Amino acid sequence: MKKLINSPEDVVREALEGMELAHPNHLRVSYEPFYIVRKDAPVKGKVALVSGGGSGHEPMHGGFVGMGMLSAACPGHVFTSPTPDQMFEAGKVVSGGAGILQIVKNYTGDVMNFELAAEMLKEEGIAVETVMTDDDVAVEDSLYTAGRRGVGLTILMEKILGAAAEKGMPLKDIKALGDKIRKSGRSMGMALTACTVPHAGKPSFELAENEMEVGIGIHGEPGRRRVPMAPADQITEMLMEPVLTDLPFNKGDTIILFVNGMGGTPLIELYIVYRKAAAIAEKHGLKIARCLVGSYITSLEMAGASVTALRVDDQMLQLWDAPVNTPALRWGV
Amino acid sequence: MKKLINSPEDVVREALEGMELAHPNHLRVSYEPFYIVRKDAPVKGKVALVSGGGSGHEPMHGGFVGMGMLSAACPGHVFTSPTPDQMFEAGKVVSGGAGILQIVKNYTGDVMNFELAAEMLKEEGIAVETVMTDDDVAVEDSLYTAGRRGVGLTILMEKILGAAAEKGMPLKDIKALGDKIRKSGRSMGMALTACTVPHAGKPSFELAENEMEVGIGIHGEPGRRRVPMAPADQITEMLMEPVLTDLPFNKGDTIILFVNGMGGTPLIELYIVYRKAAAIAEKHGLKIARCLVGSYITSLEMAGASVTALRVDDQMLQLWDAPVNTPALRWGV
Amino acid sequence: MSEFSVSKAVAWIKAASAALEKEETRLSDLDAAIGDGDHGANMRRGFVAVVKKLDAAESADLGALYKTVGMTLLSTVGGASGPLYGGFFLELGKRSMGRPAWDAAAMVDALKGGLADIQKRGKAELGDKTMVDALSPALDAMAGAGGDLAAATKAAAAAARDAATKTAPLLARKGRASYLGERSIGHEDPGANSLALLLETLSTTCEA
Amino acid sequence: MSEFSVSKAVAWIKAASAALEKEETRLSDLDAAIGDGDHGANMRRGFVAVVKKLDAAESADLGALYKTVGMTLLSTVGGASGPLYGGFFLELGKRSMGRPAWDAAAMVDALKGGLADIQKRGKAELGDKTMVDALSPALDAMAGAGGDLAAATKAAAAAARDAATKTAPLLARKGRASYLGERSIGHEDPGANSLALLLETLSTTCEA
Ligand SMILES: Nc1ncnc2c1ncn2[C@@H]1O[C@H](COP(=O)(O)OP(=O)(O)O)[C@@H](O)[C@H]1O
Ligand SMILES: Nc1ncnc2c1ncn2[C@@H]1O[C@H](COP(=O)(O)OP(=O)(O)O)[C@@H](O)[C@H]1O
Ligand SMILES: [Mg+2]
Ligand SMILES: [Mg+2]
Ligand SMILES: [Mg+2]
Ligand SMILES: [Mg+2]
Repeated sequence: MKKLINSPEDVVREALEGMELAHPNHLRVSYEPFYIVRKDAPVKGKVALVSGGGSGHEPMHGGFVGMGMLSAACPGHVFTSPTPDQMFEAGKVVSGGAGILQIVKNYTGDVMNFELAAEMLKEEGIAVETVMTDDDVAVEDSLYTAGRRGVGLTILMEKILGAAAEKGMPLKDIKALGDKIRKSGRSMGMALTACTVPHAGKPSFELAENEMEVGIGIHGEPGRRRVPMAPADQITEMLMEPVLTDLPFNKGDTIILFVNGMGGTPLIELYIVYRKAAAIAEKHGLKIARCLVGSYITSLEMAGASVTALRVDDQMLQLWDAPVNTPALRWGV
Repeated sequence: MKKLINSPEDVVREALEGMELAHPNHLRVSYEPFYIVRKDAPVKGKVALVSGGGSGHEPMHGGFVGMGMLSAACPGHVFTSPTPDQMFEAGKVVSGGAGILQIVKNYTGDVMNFELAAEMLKEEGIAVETVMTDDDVAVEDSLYTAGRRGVGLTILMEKILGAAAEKGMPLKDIKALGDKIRKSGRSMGMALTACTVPHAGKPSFELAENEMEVGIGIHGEPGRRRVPMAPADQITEMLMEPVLTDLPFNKGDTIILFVNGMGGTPLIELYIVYRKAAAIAEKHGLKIARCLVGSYITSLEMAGASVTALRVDDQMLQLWDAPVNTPALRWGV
Repeated sequence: MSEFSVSKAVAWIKAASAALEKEETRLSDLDAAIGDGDHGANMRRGFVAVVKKLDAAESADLGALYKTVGMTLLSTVGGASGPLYGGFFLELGKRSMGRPAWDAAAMVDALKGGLADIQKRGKAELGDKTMVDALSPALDAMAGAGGDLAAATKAAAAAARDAATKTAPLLARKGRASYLGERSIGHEDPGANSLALLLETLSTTCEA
Repeated sequence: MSEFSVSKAVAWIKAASAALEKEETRLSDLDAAIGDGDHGANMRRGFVAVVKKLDAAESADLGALYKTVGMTLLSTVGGASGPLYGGFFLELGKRSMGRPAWDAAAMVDALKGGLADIQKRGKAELGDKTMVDALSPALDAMAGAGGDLAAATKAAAAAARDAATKTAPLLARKGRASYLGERSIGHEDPGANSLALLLETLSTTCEA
């Protein structure tokens, strides 16, 4: 295992220290327990957005803390859901009297830990709502399983709901908007290489030079199937077709198209993927109103990419365009 | 070789197509010859900034085209300097009557090709000045050699000079400011892994699991020395000490500190490096006024990092803070 | 043996912690195959913290002790296993409030409560390839083994281990492994294995 | 042979293109060891473009032909070798303006002009581990070999190849290899090798 780290135990704390030093205008960090809150928290009279999950997905979520996006992010150990006390303590710090919205990716661990935190916060008299993301079409959806994973859509949801909160939208409405976004976005990802959890010290799976994993999540787990390597255009089709047909997206729909790198993929390759993804979307008669290309929700140093499409209306687009000022996403300010 | 590409020949063109589709509000792309210009070029009465170099360093340079930074970027093939006709054609398109400033990283190929372009542009009656970056302290500086390489400082220079041009600073003064920046910044980098040039199809060097290269450039070349793997703090010291003692930076100096990823290094590791780099700078009595942490000048999918320190005065800081609106760097707008 | 005292319970938790530490790599490897490779680290981290807590302050009764275990696991383990094992021990605590010791009936009752809590939280049924698959048959074995704690826990441990092994051919329907669909088949469930370790150390503690 | 005509020159450039294509991997491997691994691809790309240009339109004389070669290399090769080889051929063109053919003296004069241009642009001295190290001794050999073009170019090719091999022990002082300092020692210079290929194909063209 070759990493720019000191020891597996210290990865999360030291990265948080680096973030705090690098972004003093955006955020403050607590180390016991771990959480990141926006510099000006609590913002009086506005809904506070709290998200979190395992570490190793940077910039998600800590990089999205700041004006117009998250009020707090709670990082667990690498690929491990955070514990309830993190969301409880962070929630108390960011609560501005208008309630808390938790944005939770659908993983058994995340769901249960955020549920516990919500109960604890409610006992403190704080109103809490939760929206989930479960946009990964690689996983079959069924009442009898854990359901689909939350992946790329999470970033788009955090941006849009963050803008809504900043505008003063009440908790109930933000929750409803979140549920709508949940139902309007789909994603799928693939990997060229595995990644190595620092504590494990070895890659979570082995891939031959001519193989790739399609249908991966964001935790270094193998995908739904292992298939032979293919050119970028073909890979992009393997991701886009299931995404577009699942919802389904319909001719004439307006979308935000998001091509995401898994952490070890250079930007030049993401643009090659975006080129094809945009062409496929257009072929389906979709109008790409906005896009995002970059490594925003990652699996450590995994090489690979994911695509996310979100059907948007005017309100969502306006909120997408609204000012945001975080370490990883910034415009309008 | 595992990459999200279609064929080595098409990498640069297809990535440019993706960039053009993704950033219609920032830039326009020419394919014969290759160049990227800001959407609103030419900007009348202002100095135009032209940079360029081999591809494979994304987001540099194309990602820095836009308001407040570059007027044009000329991408060569992967790791290959662009040809004079690219800078010539781009220069003609962006020239707004106040002259052109070329920002050139010190590589024999870049220097010669930009020189030829400058001659051609001058023959068209356009005033051209050139500033160089040669900030890599890993390379010994000598009159008898090609001199030092231009690396991370290039980004900081492009931002600051871009803001100066936007403010309407005349060519002569921008050139002088560029020369001052050149003399005020130093960098050094290291690699945990090699990278693979698409056309070569195999890694440019082999590193064992317990080895790293220190003193690398940005073209996948081996570094100055191969040494045993070390913890991140020690690696950061190996980079920071030569950087800080070379100029030298003096107690009380104000700096911009830039921790850069080489393309395959996840952000979580860069923050760990930043944490230590900031501590070392403080130990040296330096004041970190601003910082930048991310993968901005890369070597394809190479894992590794570099640090850059730039001594700044108030003017440079104000220009650093000035609005910039490019795909890869954006604030104030 | 017919009485499981507070000091026995402390011994159990410490033995479990040691066993989890010893088996950390195996648990994480099982998790890497069908999950995200952190189950061993999660459990070790949690139980190391629990042992520290138990060393710092004595517990008045089993109820207080298990509450400490549960709260500590909740705030240190994370992941799916954190709330599941945390809630499990909190439930053991609730059902043991004020009790200085367990007899066999109390033990079975408490553990059944723990199982119910896991199922309430995680909604896993028997056969979904989770820790429930190890715990449920173990409690049946324990209930059928009579009043001797050594015999009852021995039967439970054997049943849990056997059931953990038998999770291999199952298709996962809960937790991360469910994302793999058919590819989850052929690997044992990590949580069923850590659960078996808990019951094996319970058994050796009762024998000692 | 005593006359090197336009059609010979075309044959030379095509032979050079074929040789560069054949040796592409070797040139890039040499460049990977002490540079950035693109020299083979750069040269192939440039000469493929040149051959296309030459096929599209006939050149009136050697001057026009070499100008086309030089301009095309300038705008297709990039890197350090683009301006160096581009400038080299442009200089050949300047010194051959209006000439339908070279004799030995004209050839030596043109090539010496080419070398001077490379050194003006690149500022490399003999021993800096660049293409200059192959070209310079080759021209000395050519100048000393008399008026027969076949003999003169054969001597030049042999000297260039020999000199290219002997760049291995040198410490690079120009181009990318100079960044490696001591680590550049022990590897042949890629540009010296492509230069040797140019002269070898010149020799075989003069023999044919
Ligand atoms: N819904 C559930 N019900 C019961 N047990 C579950 C459930 N989901 C997961 N588990 C158990 O948790 C184990 C995984 O724990 P762990 O790896 O620590 O958490 P995570 O899956 O969040 O990384 C699985 O092996 C399984 O036994
Ligand atoms: N200053 C120079 N003078 C003469 N030749 C040089 C000089 N710099 C580089 N070269 C030649 O160019 C070759 C490298 O060419 P190439 O790999 O195509 O360009 P780059 O180094 O830009 O990648 C070297 O092997 C060397 O022979
Ligand atoms: Mg986990
Ligand atoms: Mg090159
Ligand atoms: Mg796990
Ligand atoms: Mg080269």
